[in-house]
Amino acid sequence: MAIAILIAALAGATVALFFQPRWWFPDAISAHAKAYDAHFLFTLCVIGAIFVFAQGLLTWVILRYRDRGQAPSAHEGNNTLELVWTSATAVVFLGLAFAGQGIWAGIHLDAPAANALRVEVLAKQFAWSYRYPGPDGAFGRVDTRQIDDASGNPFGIDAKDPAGRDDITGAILRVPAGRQVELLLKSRDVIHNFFVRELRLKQDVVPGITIPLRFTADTPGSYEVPCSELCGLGHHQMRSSLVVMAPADFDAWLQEAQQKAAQP
Amino acid sequence: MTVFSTCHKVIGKQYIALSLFSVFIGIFLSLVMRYHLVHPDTKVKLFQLLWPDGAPGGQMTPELYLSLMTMHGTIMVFFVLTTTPQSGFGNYFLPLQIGAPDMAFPVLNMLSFWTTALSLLTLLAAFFVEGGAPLSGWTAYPPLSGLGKITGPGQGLGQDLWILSIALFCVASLMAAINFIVTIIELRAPGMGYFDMPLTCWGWFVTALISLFAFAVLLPGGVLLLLDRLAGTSFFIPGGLIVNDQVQTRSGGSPLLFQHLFWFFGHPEVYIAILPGMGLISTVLSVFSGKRVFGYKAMAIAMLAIGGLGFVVWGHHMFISGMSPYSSIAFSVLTLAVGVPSAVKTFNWLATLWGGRLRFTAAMHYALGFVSLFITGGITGLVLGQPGLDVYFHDTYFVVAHFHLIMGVAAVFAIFAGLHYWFPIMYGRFLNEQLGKLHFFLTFAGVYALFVPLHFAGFVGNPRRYPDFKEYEFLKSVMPLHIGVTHAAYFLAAVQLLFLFNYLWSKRRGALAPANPWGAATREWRND
Amino acid sequence: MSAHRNPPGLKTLGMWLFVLSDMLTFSTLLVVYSALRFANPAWPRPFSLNPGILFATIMTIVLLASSLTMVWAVDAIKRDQRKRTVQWLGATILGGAAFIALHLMEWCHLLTVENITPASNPWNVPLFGAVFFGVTGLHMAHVAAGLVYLSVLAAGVSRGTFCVEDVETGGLYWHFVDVVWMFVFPLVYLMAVKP
Amino acid sequence: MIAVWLLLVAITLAEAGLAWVHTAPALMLALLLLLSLAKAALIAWYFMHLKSARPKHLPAFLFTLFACVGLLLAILPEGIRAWSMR
Repeated sequence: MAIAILIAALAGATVALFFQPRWWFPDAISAHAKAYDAHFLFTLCVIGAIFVFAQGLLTWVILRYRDRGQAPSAHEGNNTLELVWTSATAVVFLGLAFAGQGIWAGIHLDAPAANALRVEVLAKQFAWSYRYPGPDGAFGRVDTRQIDDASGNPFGIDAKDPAGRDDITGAILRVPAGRQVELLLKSRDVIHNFFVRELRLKQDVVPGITIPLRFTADTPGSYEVPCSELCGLGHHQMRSSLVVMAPADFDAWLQEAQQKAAQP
Repeated sequence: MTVFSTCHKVIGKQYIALSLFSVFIGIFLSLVMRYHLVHPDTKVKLFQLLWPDGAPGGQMTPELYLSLMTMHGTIMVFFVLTTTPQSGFGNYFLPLQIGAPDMAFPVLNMLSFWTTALSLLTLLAAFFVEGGAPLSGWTAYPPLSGLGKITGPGQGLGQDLWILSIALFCVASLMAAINFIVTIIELRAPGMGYFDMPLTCWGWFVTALISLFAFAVLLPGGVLLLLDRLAGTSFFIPGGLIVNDQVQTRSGGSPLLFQHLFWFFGHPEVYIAILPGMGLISTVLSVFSGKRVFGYKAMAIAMLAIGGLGFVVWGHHMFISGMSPYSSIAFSVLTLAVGVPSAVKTFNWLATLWGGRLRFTAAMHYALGFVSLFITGGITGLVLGQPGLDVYFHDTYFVVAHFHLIMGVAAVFAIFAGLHYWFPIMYGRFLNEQLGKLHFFLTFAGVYALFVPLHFAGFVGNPRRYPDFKEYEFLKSVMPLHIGVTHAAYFLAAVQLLFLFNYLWSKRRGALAPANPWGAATREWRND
Repeated sequence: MSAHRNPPGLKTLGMWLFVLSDMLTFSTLLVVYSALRFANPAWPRPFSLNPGILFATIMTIVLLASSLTMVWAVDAIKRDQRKRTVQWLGATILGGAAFIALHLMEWCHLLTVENITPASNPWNVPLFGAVFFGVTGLHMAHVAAGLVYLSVLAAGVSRGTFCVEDVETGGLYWHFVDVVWMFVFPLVYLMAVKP
Repeated sequence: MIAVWLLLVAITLAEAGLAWVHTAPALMLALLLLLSLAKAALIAWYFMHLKSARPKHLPAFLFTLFACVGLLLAILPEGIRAWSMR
């Protein structure tokens, strides 16, 4: 029957599309991202098998039992069968749920590394700013009244606080490869979202609270950061960059930036 | 036929007419959006004509795109997917199927329809006020939706009207839910037990129960958001905000609180859209395979289980929201658990077909299409239900593809199946079968062509709710996908005109139907 | 209305369902209140015993009294004493009106004398006023709707068009409004008494 | 009925009395919730006639209501968390 052929063809085409290499994840640049890809592939195999099995069965049933004048069977239930497929799906689905917890716990529940580089991230309509604590390792106090985007103080770093004098701010997130980074995500107005595809990380930035996000990137390069939570009419232009640098390059950049910050 | 009729059949048809009107607006909005996505710089006279402020000189602004998206979502979710399967079919056929003379409260029934109509008018009015329709999406997360005009055009009066419309819809749905529940509990024909009801009635029953409790939470959520906007309160607005360079004086509120309230409603809402369809599909598959529904009791219990579990999984919409990571783990396990009764239903549908004699009427085509789409759309839920995997796909086109397939298109296929199946009762005539099948084949292929590729845009990481993709290097690669998808959308929309023609033509000219043309066993086909 | 006659108990069940759903609505508000109070540990506790708490206690007793008269109205209609029913309904309406009057007096006092508004207050925890006026306002709206409802009932009973079940259903609504206040009074007022 | 009403008034006065003697907030909240539930139960049982006539499936509906409220309470820790994440 035409419908069986159509279902089989569309299901087949759907499966075939998953073998094209063009539209897929970008290369992973962290251990977490690699673990993510591995678990995703595992999940994909499971759901692919279920998909093929279920669509195949549907196609087969349509073909096998099309009207050829046969008398329909009278069976209308089978408790054993119900029990079998209920428990089987429960085992598979809940198994997936538990198997998937590892990658989640890895980014959210593990304690931060002692030498983690802490960077404050400030989102506003429609731009990102980053702040490094400087040589003293402490972020300066902020005062909302001193916020001034035009003069390069989007955070509102309090001029009177000595801890803030050496703070480095910028519009690009630069991090060293191989060292853990802890971002402290803050928003000044509405909800935004910090998303780095290559890290397989995405986190809403919610005004009123500070949300930590940790990662260790291992491949130097420049990666795009698109805002991924609707934040208003400039949402699609709220773009930033993550630049992962070789540790030596990063240190050199940091030194230069610190010198620049130290000058009045 | 009076306008303010209290007859359940008239009200059912009124709901269906309202949905039909809404669905074509919704489709039109989506076409405009799809066009803009692939031709972001093209000026279109029609846009200027329709939205002089949003598209000056025909060049669509980002805020217009976002407001179209908001209205598309709201119209489709509330006035199509919630309205036809439950209120439309339910009002018409529930009393017939359980042998009741009418719904329990006919006047209340009339009131809930007209409140729904008022709600739709209020929503559409948002297009015509200063600043236009709201741009914060159908989820309307504060602070974007809570601070007024300052967060963007459309966030002024437009957003107020949107909230008002949703509040009215809540009231209408609560009235309808009470009516359905009382009718089913009290007005079943003598001797008909709960487990003697057709599965369609189970679908409507569970849906009404969900509505009774889910809308009761959305309503205060909406009211508080409105207070934040109009009375200067700060339930959902934290302190120290600087919006558009202006310091805000509010403090103390929590944006996550709104998300909890919204999704406490929002997730059950998904089941409000799909459960009546599930019941209907069970009936259609059974009738046209010449067999009883396989595992009737398991099917009814699975619906109750889906309804119950539906209330404990709302957090999977908030995996990336900043909610406690421990909550995410709990919500994830519960979310995959809700897949179990859904899978059970699929197996039971297949077992219903097994050993039958399948008659391929148009309604049967849609029902089989529903099962196929339910599998395709549902299976990706196993990815999105895991917080670890969800982080990549959240708010990308992968999610768009997922919910359009399962909640949108599958539910719409159930509506098509229902219309073809019940048309003889509603109008005494058949919807044209050949035209129906043709419409099915084209729609089915079109739906796969439209939504399957969108998953791959998700793989690339393409965020949703972007008016154009020009800003990003990595989005250049998805443009060919989007061009294909947009053409599929044109095709799909054009094909729907076939259905509209079939519907309007068959109402007057269709082949006359005998008393019980499909050989169904349920009460609505009896002539007594 | 259609010609058929529905079995008894339909309206009662319908009203019960409304009551349960509306209880969830109020519960949601109180949960929001609790969550916000957790998030703002410096929550003000401004109500003095006299007049604040004393006034609210009197309001509570007035509302309870109107519930009692409502019970008697239902008793009267059950015994088919229509005139008596209308009288007790009238008393209930009076009680409800008194409650609203007292409540509005209190609101005016808070707004003008104590400077507590939905958006601000002297302790700089604006949510205090938001929660107070939000919760009590929604409750007051229910009382006001109840007054209209009971007036329609009273008119219907005196014309003889409404039967026992209609009055019972109205009673359910009225008592429900009372039940809600039984939670609003302790949580909004007593938990905010001056320490 | 008057007896029930007097009991309700007495409980109300007892609640107000808790404020009078300045009970510790946590204890006071627990006591108030308990007393309020008692008052609600009294009103439902006697005034709303649950004692004599029970609508169909009321226990199931009540259970659903309490379950929903219980679920909503799961939001509360979020309030505490929001405070600590400033």
